[in-house]
Amino acid sequence: MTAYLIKRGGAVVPTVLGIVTVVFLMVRLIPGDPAAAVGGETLSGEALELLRERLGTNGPLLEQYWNYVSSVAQFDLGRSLHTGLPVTTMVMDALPVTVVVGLSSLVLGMIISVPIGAFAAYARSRGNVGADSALTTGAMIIDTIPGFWLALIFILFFSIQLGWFPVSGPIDWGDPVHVVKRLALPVSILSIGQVASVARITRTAVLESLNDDYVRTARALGTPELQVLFRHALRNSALPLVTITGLSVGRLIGGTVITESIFSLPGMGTVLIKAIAGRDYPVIQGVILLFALMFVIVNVLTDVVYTRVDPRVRLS
Amino acid sequence: MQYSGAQAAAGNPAARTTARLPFRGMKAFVGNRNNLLGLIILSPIVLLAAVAPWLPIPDPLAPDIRASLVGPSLEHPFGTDKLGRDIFSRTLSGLKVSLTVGFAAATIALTVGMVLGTIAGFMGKTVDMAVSAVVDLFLAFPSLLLAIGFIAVFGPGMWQVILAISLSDAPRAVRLQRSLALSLKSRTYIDAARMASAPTWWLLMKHVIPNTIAPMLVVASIYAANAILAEAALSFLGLGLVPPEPSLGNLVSEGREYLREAWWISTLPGVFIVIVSISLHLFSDGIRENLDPRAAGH
Amino acid sequence: MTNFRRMQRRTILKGAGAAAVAGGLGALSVSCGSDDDDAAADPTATTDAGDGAVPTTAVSPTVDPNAIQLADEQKLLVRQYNEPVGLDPHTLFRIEAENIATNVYAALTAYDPLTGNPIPDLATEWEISPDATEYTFKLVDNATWHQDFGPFTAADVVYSFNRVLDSALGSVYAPELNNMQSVEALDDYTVKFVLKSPDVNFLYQVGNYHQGQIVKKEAVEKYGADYARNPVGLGPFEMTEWQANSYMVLKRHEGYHKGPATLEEIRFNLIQEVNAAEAAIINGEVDVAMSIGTVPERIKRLTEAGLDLPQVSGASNSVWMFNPEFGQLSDPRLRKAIAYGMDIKSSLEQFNPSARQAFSILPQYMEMYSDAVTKYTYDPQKAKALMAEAGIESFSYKQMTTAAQGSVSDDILYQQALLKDIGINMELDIVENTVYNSRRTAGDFEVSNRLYPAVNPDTLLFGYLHPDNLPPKGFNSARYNNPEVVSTLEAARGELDLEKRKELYAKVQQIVSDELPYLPYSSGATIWAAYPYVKNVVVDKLSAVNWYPVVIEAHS
Amino acid sequence: MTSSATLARPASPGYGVEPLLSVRDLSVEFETKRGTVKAVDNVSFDLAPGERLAIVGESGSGKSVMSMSLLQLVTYPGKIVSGSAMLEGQDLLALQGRELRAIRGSKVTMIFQDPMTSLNPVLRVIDQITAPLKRHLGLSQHAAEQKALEALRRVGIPDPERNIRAFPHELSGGMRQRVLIAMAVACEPRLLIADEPTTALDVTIQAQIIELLKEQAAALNSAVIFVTHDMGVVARFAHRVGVMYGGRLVEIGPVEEIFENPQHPYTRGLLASIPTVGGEMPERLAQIDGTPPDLARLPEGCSFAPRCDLVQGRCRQVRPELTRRGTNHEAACLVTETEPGGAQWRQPNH
Repeated sequence: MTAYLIKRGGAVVPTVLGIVTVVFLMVRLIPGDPAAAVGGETLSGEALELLRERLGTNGPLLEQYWNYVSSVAQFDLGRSLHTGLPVTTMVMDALPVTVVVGLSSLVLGMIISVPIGAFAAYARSRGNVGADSALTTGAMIIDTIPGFWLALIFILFFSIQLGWFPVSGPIDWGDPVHVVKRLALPVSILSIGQVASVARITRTAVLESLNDDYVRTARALGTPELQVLFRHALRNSALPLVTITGLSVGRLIGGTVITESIFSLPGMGTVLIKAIAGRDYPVIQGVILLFALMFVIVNVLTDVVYTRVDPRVRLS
Repeated sequence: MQYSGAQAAAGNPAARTTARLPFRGMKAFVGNRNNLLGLIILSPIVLLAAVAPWLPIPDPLAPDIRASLVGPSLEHPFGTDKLGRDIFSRTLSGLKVSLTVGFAAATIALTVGMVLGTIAGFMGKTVDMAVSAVVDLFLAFPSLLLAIGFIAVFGPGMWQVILAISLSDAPRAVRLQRSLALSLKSRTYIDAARMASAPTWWLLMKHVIPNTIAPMLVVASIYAANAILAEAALSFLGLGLVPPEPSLGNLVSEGREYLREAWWISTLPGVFIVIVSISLHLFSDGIRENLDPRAAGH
Repeated sequence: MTNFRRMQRRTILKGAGAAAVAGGLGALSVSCGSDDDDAAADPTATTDAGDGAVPTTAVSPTVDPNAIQLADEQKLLVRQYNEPVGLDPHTLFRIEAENIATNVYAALTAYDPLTGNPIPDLATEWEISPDATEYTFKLVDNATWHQDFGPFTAADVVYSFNRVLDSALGSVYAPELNNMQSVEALDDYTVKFVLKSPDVNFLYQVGNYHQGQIVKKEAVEKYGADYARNPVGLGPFEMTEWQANSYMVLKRHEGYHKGPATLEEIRFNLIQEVNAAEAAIINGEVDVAMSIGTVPERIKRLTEAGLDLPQVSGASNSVWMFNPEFGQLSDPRLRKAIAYGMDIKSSLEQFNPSARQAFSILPQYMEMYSDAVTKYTYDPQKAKALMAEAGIESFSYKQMTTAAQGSVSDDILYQQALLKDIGINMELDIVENTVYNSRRTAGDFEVSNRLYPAVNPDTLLFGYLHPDNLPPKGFNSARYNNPEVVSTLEAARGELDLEKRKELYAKVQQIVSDELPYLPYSSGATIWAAYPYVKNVVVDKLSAVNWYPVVIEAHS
Repeated sequence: MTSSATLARPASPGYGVEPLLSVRDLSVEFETKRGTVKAVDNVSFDLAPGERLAIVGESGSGKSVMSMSLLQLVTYPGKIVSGSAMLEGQDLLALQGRELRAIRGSKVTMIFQDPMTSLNPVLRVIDQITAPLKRHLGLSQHAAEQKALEALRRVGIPDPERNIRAFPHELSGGMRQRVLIAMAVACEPRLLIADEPTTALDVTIQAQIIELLKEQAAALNSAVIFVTHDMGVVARFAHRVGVMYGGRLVEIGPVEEIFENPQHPYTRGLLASIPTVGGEMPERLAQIDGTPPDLARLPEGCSFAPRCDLVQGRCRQVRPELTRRGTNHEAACLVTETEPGGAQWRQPNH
């Protein structure tokens, strides 16, 4: 296992380097002089030079690149142009919120959508096309409702009308009840966003598994249908599910950006949107870099989990 | 179903092989309920959006502060916003923008995918490796993030949004087209044609493109649906289209201030987002089912 | 106003002193002063500064904390609408930062929240030379710095003012002090300013705002680059915690020279989006919401939810700034065409009923305000005629504006549509607050707008119109440079006779309204929302709240 | 008839005994896009305790569907439309829910065609084999494990303590089929249904598995329904054989009777296609001309008529029913019914 992890980790190095390169190039792609774009066309002289230095766009390109890569390697992402805070501090402060919200919605999304997909497949395998269509169409409609609109409705109803959930304020990690209440709505919105894709994949995979011979064997041995569905068919659908989970994380990262800003959550999405609006490029670069690295890590984890859920996949 | 009569009847191996061949020409697009339903819903919407400027409806940008926040009525079927602008004409106008964004982004992704994917699949080693490396690199970024990053560099606006969205879809399209091209490459009829010393372009035009267009369209219509949602999300974040140009996303976003007094401002355009994406999904599902009957559940 | 008349009599103003204010009546403390009655005794006279029709939503009346039952826990949760970039008073920008800074820092004078007039603070009394070129201040002897930085002395004042003028700091507020020749400490508790030319408004310059706020040398040096996030002041509250993008905590300063505040702690939660802020306060997640906008529907909803709406009306005017460096806008006829092409009055009635159209750079409440100016009201024919005169049928320009998460204000969109009708194509150049601010400072825009909260007429007129204040150093973003205006302004600043001074200011306002480098747009309200149990929330002329007198009444 | 086939023929438990299983008028239909397919059409037969019945027929003859329908394992779009299957007073086809599951895997068990896919790949052998034991016999995990080990040992799994912890993919095909048999017999069923359990295995293993099944069934006195298309296996294993064609049972009788005196032209064709030296059976019986019938478009009259060399005019109009041809021997053929003396067309074979 350790050897595998080292090997799989090694394969990530070029990807990570590629990501760092793309993020480095971002600022250089800004039409015209990036420093002028940030500081205004009329900025000149010393101030402009200072800004170039803070953006890292002074000196020859290769030297800029080398400086960038070596600082990233030392976890130095520069300082915010606005607050002067180290970008590393800013993203690390915001990271826990994003990770907790992301992971919880991933889990909740699975809890909601896997059974939907499994039951839809089961209904279909039993010839109950109506129930299958109802479930899949329902999931599809939910999928196409813009999440931010739903978020507004949720706030209106659950927070303002019923007063159940707070929509603002920092997260007090020491108080679990508060954390749950504070995160309930954003997490729900994000999980709803995954329902359709996960349910659809689950449905296809389970439908296929339900046709497999071992399902018949299980039935022939008197296995109750719920067990047939969940213990046998669903477990064998784990591979596509793990894949979709990996992909869901990509979607989730996009979703957190919007959701965090609606619910005033101090996560990485909020940091990113503020930074984009303020053309705070070191921060933009830092957040995008961190998000991309998280995604890479998730993909590696996905591969590792593969070997866990399906004994046929060998570690190699 | 393992024991269905159809399966039993398909016992002969020849029939099985034909079934597995990628679909032939237009067959994939017809004769499927979902497919048809998608088109039936989508066509009038597209038509309506296209002819909107000639319809006898108010100018979507013209304010009329005497008719501020008027609910749906005969005169204003979708009501008006705070400025008294007609939400129905704004929705149609927004539809046009959203559909343009959706289709343009999907077309770009599709074209890039077809071209680079085919090249990577057919040209072999070095080119393939180079293309795949770039594709993998872009796939390492979560898609909306890539779009947001693009906007962060090039600023908001229509073409930026289109390019930003296609930037995140194109790598996926390239990867799919590459694998389709690879599987076709190994197919016998290609070999046969090659032996008859057919030129490469002829191979591509005659066999590769016609045989990959349908599966690519399956994903392209999903891209279009996603692009419409992505545009809405970007606009909501203030990274999308510049007002007063209405896109469906802008409309939903603008209405939130008055959600309680005037639900129609953001809800009705929102319903259109849902309808358009569902019809695109249905269209995509239809083609897919025609390509792979198993996916239909039988 | 009576300020200058008092000075002419060489009045030595006796400050209210710590004892008088210890009760927490900061807002009214000044009325306890010796001869200051006419300034603050009649608060309504100045709140109702507009043309009489400004809505008068109940402002929290000033409450004596001894007369009510106080809540056991004096901790307040406040919605902060944007994160301050930093809290170095000499470089900070924007109301969200100023709101905090005025409570963390103190200055020689403070501004009366209701009139905007300077009142004693760190300076207990002052003496002004007859020609108004020398100001000598007596300082309090019991003020101590936050965080064990020791007692406050005259050396701190000297350091602080020299710091603002230090070009290495690059403070945009340095021009405010460009008439200052020197500052010296006569002893530990006396400080003397010498001015280059007479200035009757200098008391404003040393007030609790930007360049007037006193910083501590040792603290500035200790924190270096991080000072902006570790402010050390003499104000009633000190910053104890600042979580980026999330919240800030102010705790009361036990060593405050007027005695510690009643409020123990103020926690500012960052809620940028105004809809979320509305939800948060209605939901009871915060006690007070800073600046909840002026959308009438929201105001109505908040009122229905039983909230108080402390507000200040007409305290400052928003002006449109035309940048003559961009093509057609150098032609005053086209600037006027824009001005006549917009229906500001109806637009405000519809979208921002708490505001009125403004006709001068100076807000109406100021004594130096003049009504004798060219008034631009909706007249599309005149606009067309002006364009024809300039030989132009239609033209485009870029209006730089901010957007609350993608939505531009209805008001702008309405004017855009009206202008389009007469052939003026307003392209929106939407940017975020921070960018907006920096591009405005840099002068990188065609047309933009500014709302400049200030209580000193000179701050506004010099800031907007004096060539010393050209961007990026100052606020003269229209790059206006009219020698006649400059000499008139400088003469006015030194004019000891009130009536003559008024005339000079009126002349400036008239010239400017005619040449239109800036179009006075609206005079609006800044509206906060607060639960009724939060007493003494008074939004001052700078749109800030002094938290010192605020108390929380016991409530269920 | 080849000697190898006849030599291995086991003795039947005999007649007159109360049947263990009594199937009557069993019909199964599939709804397809092309219409209703009658996969099993009015099948009836009896099975004595301990008796081994082989069901033979081509692919698509309905033999697998028939065997699976006994445990109601035919799933959508297949549906049992009529019939009963009485087993010790219970109608297997009428059972539902808990009752049905109580029968499945205990009284009646089933072994399937492909051992490679019939075990759940993501569960260890132990979990799959102990589950029915715990369920049906109410054993604790430990007791179930002991019993499972015993069953594995009985079916000849080497080192059962180690192999029981294996995942299916870690075992060979033969081993997996042994595991499946162990699972099937662990609860000592009264009836064991084996659906072509050896088809997927290679020849040497096939023989072992057949022997093993026979052994186990004999030891438990379980009756067996053995679905196969391999007449060689039939000869070695079964007491009685039923021949299915086009969803119908066209002939049924003791193995020796059928082999010596087949009464249906189709049976005759099947027997003719047995290689003279025992060996592998091709999947498709190419020796019978024509293709299997389209079950959705069955001809009126005898469904074998289009391929039959004895076909007569009435065969295309009247559907033949099973009629008695000898002791416990029935066949459904209009031609041989009226012309008993099938020996005459056995002639060309010799």
